[in-house]
Amino acid sequence: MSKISFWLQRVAQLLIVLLLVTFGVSLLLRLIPVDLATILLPVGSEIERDLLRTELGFDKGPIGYYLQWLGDFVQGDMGKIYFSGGTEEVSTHLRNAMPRSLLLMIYTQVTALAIAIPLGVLSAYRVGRRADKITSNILFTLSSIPNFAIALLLIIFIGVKLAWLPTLGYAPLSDGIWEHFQYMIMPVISLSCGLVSTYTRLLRADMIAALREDYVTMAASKGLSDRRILWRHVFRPSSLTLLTSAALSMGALIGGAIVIESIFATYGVGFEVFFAIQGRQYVLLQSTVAVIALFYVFFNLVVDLSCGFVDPRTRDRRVNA
Amino acid sequence: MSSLLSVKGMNINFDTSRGLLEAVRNVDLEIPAGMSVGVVGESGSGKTVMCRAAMGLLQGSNVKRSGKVVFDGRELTAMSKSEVREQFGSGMAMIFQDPMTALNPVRRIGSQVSEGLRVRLGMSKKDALARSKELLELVRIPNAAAVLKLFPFQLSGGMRQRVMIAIAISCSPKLLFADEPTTALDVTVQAQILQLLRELREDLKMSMVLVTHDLGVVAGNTDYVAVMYAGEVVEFAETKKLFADMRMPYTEALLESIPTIDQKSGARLAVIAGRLPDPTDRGAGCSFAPRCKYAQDKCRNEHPELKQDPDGHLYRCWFPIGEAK
Amino acid sequence: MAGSGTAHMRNTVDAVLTVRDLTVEFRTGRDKVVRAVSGLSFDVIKGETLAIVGESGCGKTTLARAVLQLPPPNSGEVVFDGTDLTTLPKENLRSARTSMQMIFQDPISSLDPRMTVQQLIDEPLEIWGRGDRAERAERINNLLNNVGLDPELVLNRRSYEFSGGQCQRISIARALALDPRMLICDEPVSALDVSIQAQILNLLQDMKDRFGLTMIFISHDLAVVKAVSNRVIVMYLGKICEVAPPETLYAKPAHHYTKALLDSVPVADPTRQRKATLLQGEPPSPMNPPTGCRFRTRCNAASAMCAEQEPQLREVAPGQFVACHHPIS
Amino acid sequence: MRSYSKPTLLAIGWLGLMLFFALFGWILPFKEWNYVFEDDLEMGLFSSGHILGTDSNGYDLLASIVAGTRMSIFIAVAAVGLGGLIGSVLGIFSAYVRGKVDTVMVTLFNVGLSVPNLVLALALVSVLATNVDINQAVPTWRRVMVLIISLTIILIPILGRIARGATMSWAGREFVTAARSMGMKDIKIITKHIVPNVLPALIAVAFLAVGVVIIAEASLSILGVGIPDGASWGGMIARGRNDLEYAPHTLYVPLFFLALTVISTNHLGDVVRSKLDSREAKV
Repeated sequence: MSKISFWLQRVAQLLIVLLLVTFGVSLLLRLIPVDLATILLPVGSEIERDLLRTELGFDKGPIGYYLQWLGDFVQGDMGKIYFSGGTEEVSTHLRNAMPRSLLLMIYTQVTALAIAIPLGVLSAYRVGRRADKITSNILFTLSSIPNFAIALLLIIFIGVKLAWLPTLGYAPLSDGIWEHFQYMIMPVISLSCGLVSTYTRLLRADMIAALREDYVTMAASKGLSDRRILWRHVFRPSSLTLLTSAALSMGALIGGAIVIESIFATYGVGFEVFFAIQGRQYVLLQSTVAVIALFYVFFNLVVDLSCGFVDPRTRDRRVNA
Repeated sequence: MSSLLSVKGMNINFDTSRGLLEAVRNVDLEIPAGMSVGVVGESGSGKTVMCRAAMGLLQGSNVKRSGKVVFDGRELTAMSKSEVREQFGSGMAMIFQDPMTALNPVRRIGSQVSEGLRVRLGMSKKDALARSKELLELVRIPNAAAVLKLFPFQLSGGMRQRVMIAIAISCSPKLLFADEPTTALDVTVQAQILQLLRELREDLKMSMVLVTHDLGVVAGNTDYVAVMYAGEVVEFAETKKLFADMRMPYTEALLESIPTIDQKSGARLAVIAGRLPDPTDRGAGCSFAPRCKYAQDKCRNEHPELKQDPDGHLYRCWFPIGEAK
Repeated sequence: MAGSGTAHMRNTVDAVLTVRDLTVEFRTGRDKVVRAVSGLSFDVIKGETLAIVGESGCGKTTLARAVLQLPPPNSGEVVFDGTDLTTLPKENLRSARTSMQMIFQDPISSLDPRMTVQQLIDEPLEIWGRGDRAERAERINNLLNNVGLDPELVLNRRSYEFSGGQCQRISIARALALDPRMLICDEPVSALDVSIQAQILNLLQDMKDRFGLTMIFISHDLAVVKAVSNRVIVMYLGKICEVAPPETLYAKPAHHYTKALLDSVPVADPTRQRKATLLQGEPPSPMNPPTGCRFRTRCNAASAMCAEQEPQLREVAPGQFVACHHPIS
Repeated sequence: MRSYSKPTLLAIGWLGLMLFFALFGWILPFKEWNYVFEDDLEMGLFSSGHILGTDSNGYDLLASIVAGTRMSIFIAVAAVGLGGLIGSVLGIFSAYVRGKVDTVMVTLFNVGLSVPNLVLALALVSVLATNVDINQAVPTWRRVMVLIISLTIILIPILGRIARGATMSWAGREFVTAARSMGMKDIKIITKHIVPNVLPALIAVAFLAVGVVIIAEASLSILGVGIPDGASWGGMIARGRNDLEYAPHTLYVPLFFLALTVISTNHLGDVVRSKLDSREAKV
């Protein structure tokens, strides 16, 4: 099988997963034991509600409803949010929320990796020594503290007591770098603490295992320096797990972001989910979950691809498998 | 004859959860320049640890070592880590048992072969790659230019072992440690690799330490043999002399117990009773005494010292074979 | 070589196991099929030890497992004691398997690490309800004594507390528990130390004599094979090259591959180093085997005919069968 | 029997205390967790009569913690137990059977895993905990049930995948082939050889999962869809958030209990895992 057809197959698999996810959410909404139109238009007339039922396809049964939603979704129509005074487009909401969340994720991942990589390499190199033991213990504790706890503590100390940073809100990059980052620092710290410890622990374990391999002894017998061996021969194969784990932790990160965005009032995608549930905006909920799943699945695909670049073995194994 | 490498009083112990593991015990070994020396032993005999320690490649915080290693007139054990490193490549090099695990799985063959050339000889990337291609041709890899661009997993076991040999000889070492270089290979490929090593040794005037568990491999490929058991060198002699006139009961028993293609089919094999000694509990007497058919009380209670025949044949036994005659 | 044919089949009533035209394939991708064993036939006569020898990847282990239907072969028949195992319903197969037991290469992985020796050997007896508790305990003691282990010392210990040789003894005791008629040994000594190998080989020989077993012995080690076998099959890339009694095969190999194998074995005698005619290259991939004779790509005697026609097994000396267009005479 | 290290003993001790709170909290001489001490609003830590102080509603925090422990631990144990059971049965079965069943199962697991945990939990809770009459509040017991079901659904693919992976690696060992060649039935091979070997890995993950569930429950409460006015740690955190400027201890107390519990379960998970690894190394 060629590489291209392998990737096509992989993409097809992901599409199936996506379809099943969105269908599942759609089905879930139909399970609600109440009339959706009544929830969306609590004060409207029965005629208006009937119109809405036809518009959204509530009258078509689960599969018909899903197909209609899907058809609209792929054309970019993500449905509406219903207020007492009128409606707003979900896509407008998400277009506003997406960059906030994306930036938050990117900053978090970058921060986490930037701290975890040197820390992991160092503690693997000095395994069993004091520095390694101390880092391990601190990181272990950190990994067990939920991100909302860190967020709340940061708000109490840095936001309220010291009043160094604003505790609520968001400013886009166009408002100035400092403007932007002063709203981002605390959310990013809250979200990255757990990741730092996950990544460091993984990288450390992987590198310790790699350091025992024959190819490391082989590299040493060529007369290479420790630094060269560490980065060129040990870090690269170990970074594969790191990459995979970065993809896997994306899910936890998105979940964490919902809480953190609501605590810091960042109004990102996570907040939209929160808002959709609080305000019973089920169309918004369905489309937002679909967008999140799409993003998550896409990210996994990218990681899969890059694994192939980092470790040629997986490339071949997958082509063969 | 001058020694290229001499090991004196080497002891290597590992701190383990089960207690102190005595891997290498009081080993003296001379590797004459230009010669090939076989180190034979079963698993746990300390042969691999001894070689890695001699080269200064043994790492880990739980290793305790003592003894002196002199290579090419300079004492390795007195050098700093970076000075020892200077010796690698052009002084000493090593090849390993499993070429799959000894080559970095995620780097191309070209970068792995040329790495030593660039770091140790300071070649440019282009020169180093050109030289790498020559090296691959030297170890008879067909299509060398294409192989440079491959990853280890894309090669067969025999080809990988050839790549490893190419890496080891890239800076023309004086001494090559070959640690079970053919154990992971099929018998027809093993024969090819052994032949390649013989030819390279002749062409490059290289000394070799060949570590193996296979007395057959030793017989055809070495000038001297050191037999190891339970961390000690128990016998050392010229290969021809050793096979003709062995002194250690262990060596004799080992040779007798190995099935050969010349023996009668269906014949009962001679057996060494018992099992390999526990490396954390070496006991007082001769390590082989519990399994030795000649053992007497003295063997069980007193540890034999290394004795030497006038012709240089060394052995560690109270009642060596042939002495009674 | 690496040919087909049935000339070597003895077709006697004494055959305990007859394998005909056995093919095992693995799918390794959408349209990639590895034919690990293709169209192979052989028979094993009561009380003999048939050795199957070949290099890694020649299909010898796959063959052994296919005989036990683990997993079943893609085609062919496996007639054991007059019953074709490939067509047997699952329940009957389960009981048929008990008279055919296997010894594995990795003695440690073949024993469940959570179970004591007592439980390990008791397991087959318990499955088939052989005897009550006391009878089984006695049987376990007997079995352990037979394989040279002291029941009192080993019964309550687990596999990881033992050395490889001892684990192999336990495996043998377990395999013998159900009074099998046939033992299939897959590289039983290649994971063991040199000084332990002979112990296990002798033990297998003793057990065979004592219990009247028929054996299939798989190995890559020609010397080991010579020590234990009555008949040897040399395999290459899923096909048979040569079938002969060991004396004939080792003294006068008729197949070029057999000769190359024998020439490659190192001899523990510095005065008698053979001048080996080395085989070039390595075995090709079983995914895409050469046409005609599968060995021709590495054979010095290969001719145009070898690429076109697959050689059939034929008798070149009494009891010696070879699949080669140009056998060594 | 090997002795345990100090941190391990501390973790066991702490979890023991939490279990005691959960099972026997009712014998302790407290008033109802939501009894209002009208004269004792927002009292600090170690006040007389209220060791952990009170919050702005006048609830005694220690009584709340004890009641909250019952709820949080109940939800965690129930969800992990159910999710673990269903997940491991599915995972072990599909890995052992292989083939089409396995492909379908893996796809289903992937579907479950491709929606981030909390998003899935939010969606499930919000849908399942909706009343026919939207103006009528959903009773607490039903919220708890919904929460447990949602968290169970989340855990199934996570634990299922781990069970599947572990089964794959054990089912390939030769002793399984040996058991088959002795004529052992598949169901017995699974119960006698696979399950006991897979179990330690599952137990290790189950400990971690308890932590995940506790955190998820708290997160949902903070988002207002947990048990907002019920006695759970999450509920306390959600209430304390409103007072964080004036009475931060109302936040510290539940956070402290929650963090220590999660640290303990994670630590025990690690201990089980490393025991497993060292045993694996021996094998």
